Amino acid sequence: MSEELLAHYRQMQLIRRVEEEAARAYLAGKIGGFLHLYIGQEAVAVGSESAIRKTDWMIQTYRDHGHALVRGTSARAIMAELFGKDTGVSRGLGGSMHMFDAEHRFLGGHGIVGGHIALGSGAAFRCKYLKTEEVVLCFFGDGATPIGGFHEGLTLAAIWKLPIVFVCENNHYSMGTPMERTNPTSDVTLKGAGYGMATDRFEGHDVEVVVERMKAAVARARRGEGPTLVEILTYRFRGHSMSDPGKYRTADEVEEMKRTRDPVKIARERLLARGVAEEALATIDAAIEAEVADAVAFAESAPPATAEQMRQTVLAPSVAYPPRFDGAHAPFTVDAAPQADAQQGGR
Amino acid sequence: MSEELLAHYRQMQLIRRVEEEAARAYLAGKIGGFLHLYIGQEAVAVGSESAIRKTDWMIQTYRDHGHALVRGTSARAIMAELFGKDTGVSRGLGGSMHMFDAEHRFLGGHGIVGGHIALGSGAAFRCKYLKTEEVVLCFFGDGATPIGGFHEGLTLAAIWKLPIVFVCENNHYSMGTPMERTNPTSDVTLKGAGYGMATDRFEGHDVEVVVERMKAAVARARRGEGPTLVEILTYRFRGHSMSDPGKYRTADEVEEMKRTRDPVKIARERLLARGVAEEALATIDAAIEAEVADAVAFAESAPPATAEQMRQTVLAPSVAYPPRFDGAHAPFTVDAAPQADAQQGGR
Amino acid sequence: MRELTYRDALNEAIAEEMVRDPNVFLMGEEVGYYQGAYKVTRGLIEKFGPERVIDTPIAESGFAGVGVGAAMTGLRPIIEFMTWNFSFVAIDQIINSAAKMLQMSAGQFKIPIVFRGPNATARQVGSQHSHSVDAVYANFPGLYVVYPSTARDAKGLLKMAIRDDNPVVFLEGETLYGQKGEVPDADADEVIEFGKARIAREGKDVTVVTWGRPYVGVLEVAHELEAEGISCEVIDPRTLRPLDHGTIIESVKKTNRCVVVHEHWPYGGPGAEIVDRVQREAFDHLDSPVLRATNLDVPMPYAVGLENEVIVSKDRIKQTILKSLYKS
Amino acid sequence: MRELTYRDALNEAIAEEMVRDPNVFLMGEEVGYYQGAYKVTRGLIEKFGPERVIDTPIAESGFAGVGVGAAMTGLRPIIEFMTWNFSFVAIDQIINSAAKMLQMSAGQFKIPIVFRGPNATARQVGSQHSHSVDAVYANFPGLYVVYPSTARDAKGLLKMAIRDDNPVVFLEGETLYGQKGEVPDADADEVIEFGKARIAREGKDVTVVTWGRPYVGVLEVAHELEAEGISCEVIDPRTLRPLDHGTIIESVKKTNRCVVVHEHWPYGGPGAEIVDRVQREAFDHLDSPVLRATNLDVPMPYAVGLENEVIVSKDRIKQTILKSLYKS
Ligand SMILES: Cc1ncc(C[n+]2csc(CCOP(=O)(O)OP(=O)(O)O)c2C)c(N)n1
Ligand SMILES: Cc1ncc(C[n+]2csc(CCOP(=O)(O)OP(=O)(O)O)c2C)c(N)n1
Ligand SMILES: [Mg+2]
Ligand SMILES: [Mg+2]
Repeated sequence: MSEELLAHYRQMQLIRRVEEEAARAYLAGKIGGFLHLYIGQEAVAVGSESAIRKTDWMIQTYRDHGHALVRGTSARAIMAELFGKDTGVSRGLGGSMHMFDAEHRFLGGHGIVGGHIALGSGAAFRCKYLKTEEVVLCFFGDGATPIGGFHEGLTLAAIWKLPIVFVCENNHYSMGTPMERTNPTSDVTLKGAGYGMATDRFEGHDVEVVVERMKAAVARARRGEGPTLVEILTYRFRGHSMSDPGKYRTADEVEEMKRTRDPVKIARERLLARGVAEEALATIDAAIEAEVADAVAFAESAPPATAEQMRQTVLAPSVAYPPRFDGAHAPFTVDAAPQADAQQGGR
Repeated sequence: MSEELLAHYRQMQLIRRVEEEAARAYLAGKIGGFLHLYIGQEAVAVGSESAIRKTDWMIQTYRDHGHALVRGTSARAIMAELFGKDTGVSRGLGGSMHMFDAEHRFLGGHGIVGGHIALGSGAAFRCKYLKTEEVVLCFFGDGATPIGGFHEGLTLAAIWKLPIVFVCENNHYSMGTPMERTNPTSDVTLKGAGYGMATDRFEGHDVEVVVERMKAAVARARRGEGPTLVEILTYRFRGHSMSDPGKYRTADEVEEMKRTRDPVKIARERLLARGVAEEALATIDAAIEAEVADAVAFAESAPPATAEQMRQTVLAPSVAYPPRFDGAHAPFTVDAAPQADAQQGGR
Repeated sequence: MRELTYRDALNEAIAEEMVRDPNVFLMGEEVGYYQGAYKVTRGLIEKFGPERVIDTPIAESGFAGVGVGAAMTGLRPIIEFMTWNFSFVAIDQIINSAAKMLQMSAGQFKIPIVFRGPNATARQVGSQHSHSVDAVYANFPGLYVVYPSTARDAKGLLKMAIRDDNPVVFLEGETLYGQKGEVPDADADEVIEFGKARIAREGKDVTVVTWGRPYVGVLEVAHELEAEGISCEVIDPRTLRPLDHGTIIESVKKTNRCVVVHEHWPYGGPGAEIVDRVQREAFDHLDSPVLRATNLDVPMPYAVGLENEVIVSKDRIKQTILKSLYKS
Repeated sequence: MRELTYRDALNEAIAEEMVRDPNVFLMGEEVGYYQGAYKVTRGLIEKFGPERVIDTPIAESGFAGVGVGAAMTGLRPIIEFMTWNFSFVAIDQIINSAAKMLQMSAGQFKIPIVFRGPNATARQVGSQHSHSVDAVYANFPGLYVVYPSTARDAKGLLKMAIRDDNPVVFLEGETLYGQKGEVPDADADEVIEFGKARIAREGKDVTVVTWGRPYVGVLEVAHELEAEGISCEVIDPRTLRPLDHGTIIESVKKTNRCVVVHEHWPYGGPGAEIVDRVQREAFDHLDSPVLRATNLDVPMPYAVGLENEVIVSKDRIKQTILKSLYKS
């Protein structure tokens, strides 16, 4: 029991430290664009991963560093991605919002709110079509529930009884707007009845709770009984992204949440209570520090993302008509000339 | 009581006869495109109209002849529209799917499933914004409930407590697909809980039932208590549109529905049972025949839709830069030359 | 060779590819039990069963997204839009999910998916149902945009689309479904490569580039003009992205004149793009400006008389060709 | 005249029009209490209250549709998309509801609505968040498409958009928000008509047409080229639909050369449309083909170095101008 919790503690702490360093690098101008931190919500990703198999699938929004890490992406590959490097998990083409890791069955990293929900259903459709036993976990925020993509993604999964768990990480805010101004009810799972879908709803600061409750939903999906809509109450300790001044909530509120609902702290205290030695935790923390420092150093010194990779991924090569990149329309090469391998009529 | 039912009978019969003649004209090649008949569902539109005021608003899908008629559009204007004539309610520009009647507060006639639902919420937003006492009735089919537009339209109306009644005319089929294959539950009103919305659900073949139940929902909206989701079970006796061979349901099923759930027949029999004389009904029927015959004759002889009207309604004239119509790009006139009235900087 | 309708050619392409590869499946509204709103998918549910021919609710964004998710994880979906008009509620999935995925993921997730359905005016179905979407989709890198004009191309290009590893926007002319044309036998397994224009008719006085329904009208006009001593070279690009301007430009270098004809509003799109490339690459060869014959720039009206005025007509095509020859 | 940022100029336009007409209201994500994701709407909720400055859930299609319904019934909504990237989930409401309504209803229902928000690359926000949507929307009749490049135009055109009775797609350059420029005093109430291009700089050797962020770069390049003895006439169309090609063509008749510069993929769109019209109307005046400098034809990558390669650069602008002058 402590063994598992130790592992979870390790993962949560790793997510947190990777992101703290990412924030620092962002402020130093080494990371650009948007950076949405997961700090405060770590128990959700860690507990959920623990409830599934490596052969299962995960898909997430732009707040995706934690999910990539629990799936198995290295801290190096994540940090290098944030730095826009060729050794990043998306080779510097995706950035913070678009971490993808096929090897670890992590389906990304998506930027359009609600847009990836049907993609999750599609991955689950494939699991059913191929009669695998795999399931899909599809995560999204409380802010995504009003959008059509949520409704359609859930409706199709429900009709077709797809093996998927929809996890609403309700951190109470979508950017600066509290849940009560953007949702007709404060309880997302009330929507379950309309989809004829099983539901569950619980606080997700305690990673052990997340594991147990998620296991039930995953088992339901694996048994072929269709999707579950799970609402996990959580909280983000940082702003929506690095540019958010956070004026929509009080410092007191945030402090109170940090004091009472910090998943890393909760896990740490429980481990100590269960008799794990301070030193054991210190050893873990030190290892994480080393791992994070290594990731930053790796990212700093890695080669930048390449134009070649960029060009090669506009279209998949199997049918390789080199696309046009001549923004200046000069020099102008005829783009329709097929390459040799395309002569065979496409694979 | 009989008085009101007589009026309803008259309206239902008028809708039916107008559409029967339209179907005939369609087969004779005088009407083109899509023609979606409302035959079998007449009690819904007639009963709903009876539950609101003339100053209230209505918006509907492409299956819109009945709704336009109950709002006050003349049979002539509808038939002329179907014939593509300048005297049609949309001057021949809209056609069957796009009947619009501003004078009678009929907001159309829309072709994209789910697309008009948020428009209905928008009209209700306006009623609230201007602090009028008006309400909006927004109709759609059972096939529309899975689409995002439904979800977003209802969500916004619920959050803002808008004065609107959402009426799902559940005729059990969307084109050739029965409800159970396109909806996760057979009861649409189960979705109400997820929107924190009042609901009602009933069979709508008896126009008197429709009136009573709709009045309750309308009163709720008018009192400022927000929207209601009403599901009315009904049935269309004809195909989805004129080109539908209707193989997805048995002739027996349709015959049985016609026998037991024909709103015109039900009203007629009730009137007779209440002591209304056969002759009184015959007189009404004859008047309707005359009205319909007149409408067809009017439509036949009316002048065709005009290119001038078409051009003038690409953009509203207040800021009248004549748009380009030069499909052949010749003769080529500079389209940016503002007309005199635009010189004032826009009204 | 046999004669087949454009519709049946498409049907054959889907059936053959579904036999060839069990990961190919078909999804859309009324594609199964109803046999397809336009009967392109007739008989397929009987052949392949409801696991592979899947009727959906009206939720274009949802099932387009399901297709993308299935494609990410190894299947090869064919997503039918009942008409392309309804793709506007799903366009975000096509543009932001399908077209971007390969790039965002640095090549890790290919999206072998075909979005297909009838495009352009069906006749008298009004302004919301009469779109030609080629100008919209051709704008986006990461997609192929294919628009066959003949039965043979319909079949060969659709087979290519299904085999290709990239998202393909496959536009079928709604008023072309009933057109007949020669199509090679099934065992010929003809697959037509993307990015190769077809010279539909050789000529020497003017190059006319066209696709979709107007292709039929252009060939008729070319025939009529022949009697008047004017020889038109007619080129069908077949794929609008990528655009085989090379073939067009070679032709213009010979004819020295060019007219582009499309059933679409005039502003921008592949029509203007072709003009751009021709004037740039064949500048010194042009004896007159490149002209276009298009639909009028108005939402489509319902009335048949007005619709006939709006849609690019044979007369408009002819006048534009004559103008390019300074003969009108 | 005062100096204002483009952002504040937009803010003033909204505030002034909301004072002027109580039927004008503003709706969008984070426009109220949060003061706008890009702070364009700063202070407005304090001035006009939450009844007129309305925060919405993330439901672009829903609130765009609410706007259209409100406009049908007499209000004058300003709908903010947090960025235009998110308009793809709402595009059906813009195209099929807003742009078609007047025509479908034969003029009975006007749609006085402004859809506005930041457009084009924000820098390093990746492929799903870096769209320039001008090519998509300019394609559709029934819309105005407006794209101011300066603070003054931003204010005057937005006031026009709010007063106009038609749906307006109002594109704001995301990287222009901080640009300063002279703006007339509030009591001048300057309203800039649609469909009038502005000659930003007079010149005689080549006409450069540009809008949005590249406008800044083009003026810098023009300045640099002046030192090399090359005189550029720079024209900003300001509205892309309708397009004031008359002003452009007059200029080309004088300079005999034309380059179009836009921060957008090369295929189609207003860029190609301008080329089409120029080569058609000024054919006999052109000494070289009309050229374009654009973004590269790839989804936008995240890494800053690659992004700089993709976005149309000053160097690319300069080289293209020189090429048009046969000087490279
Ligand atoms: C369709 C769409 N609209 C708007 C945005 C801008 N946006 C990005 S994140 C966000 C808030 C999302 O909140 P929530 O779903 O609760 O997730 P959280 O950020 O709290 O994890 C918004 C409005 C977007 N990305 N996509
Ligand atoms: C977004 C969209 N997708 C598809 C269609 C084609 N279509 C028109 S009506 C219809 C069926 C609608 O069924 P339902 O909502 O039950 O209404 P009913 O026809 O039964 O009145 C379909 C699929 C459409 N108009 N819009
Ligand atoms: Mg949230
Ligand atoms: Mg129905």
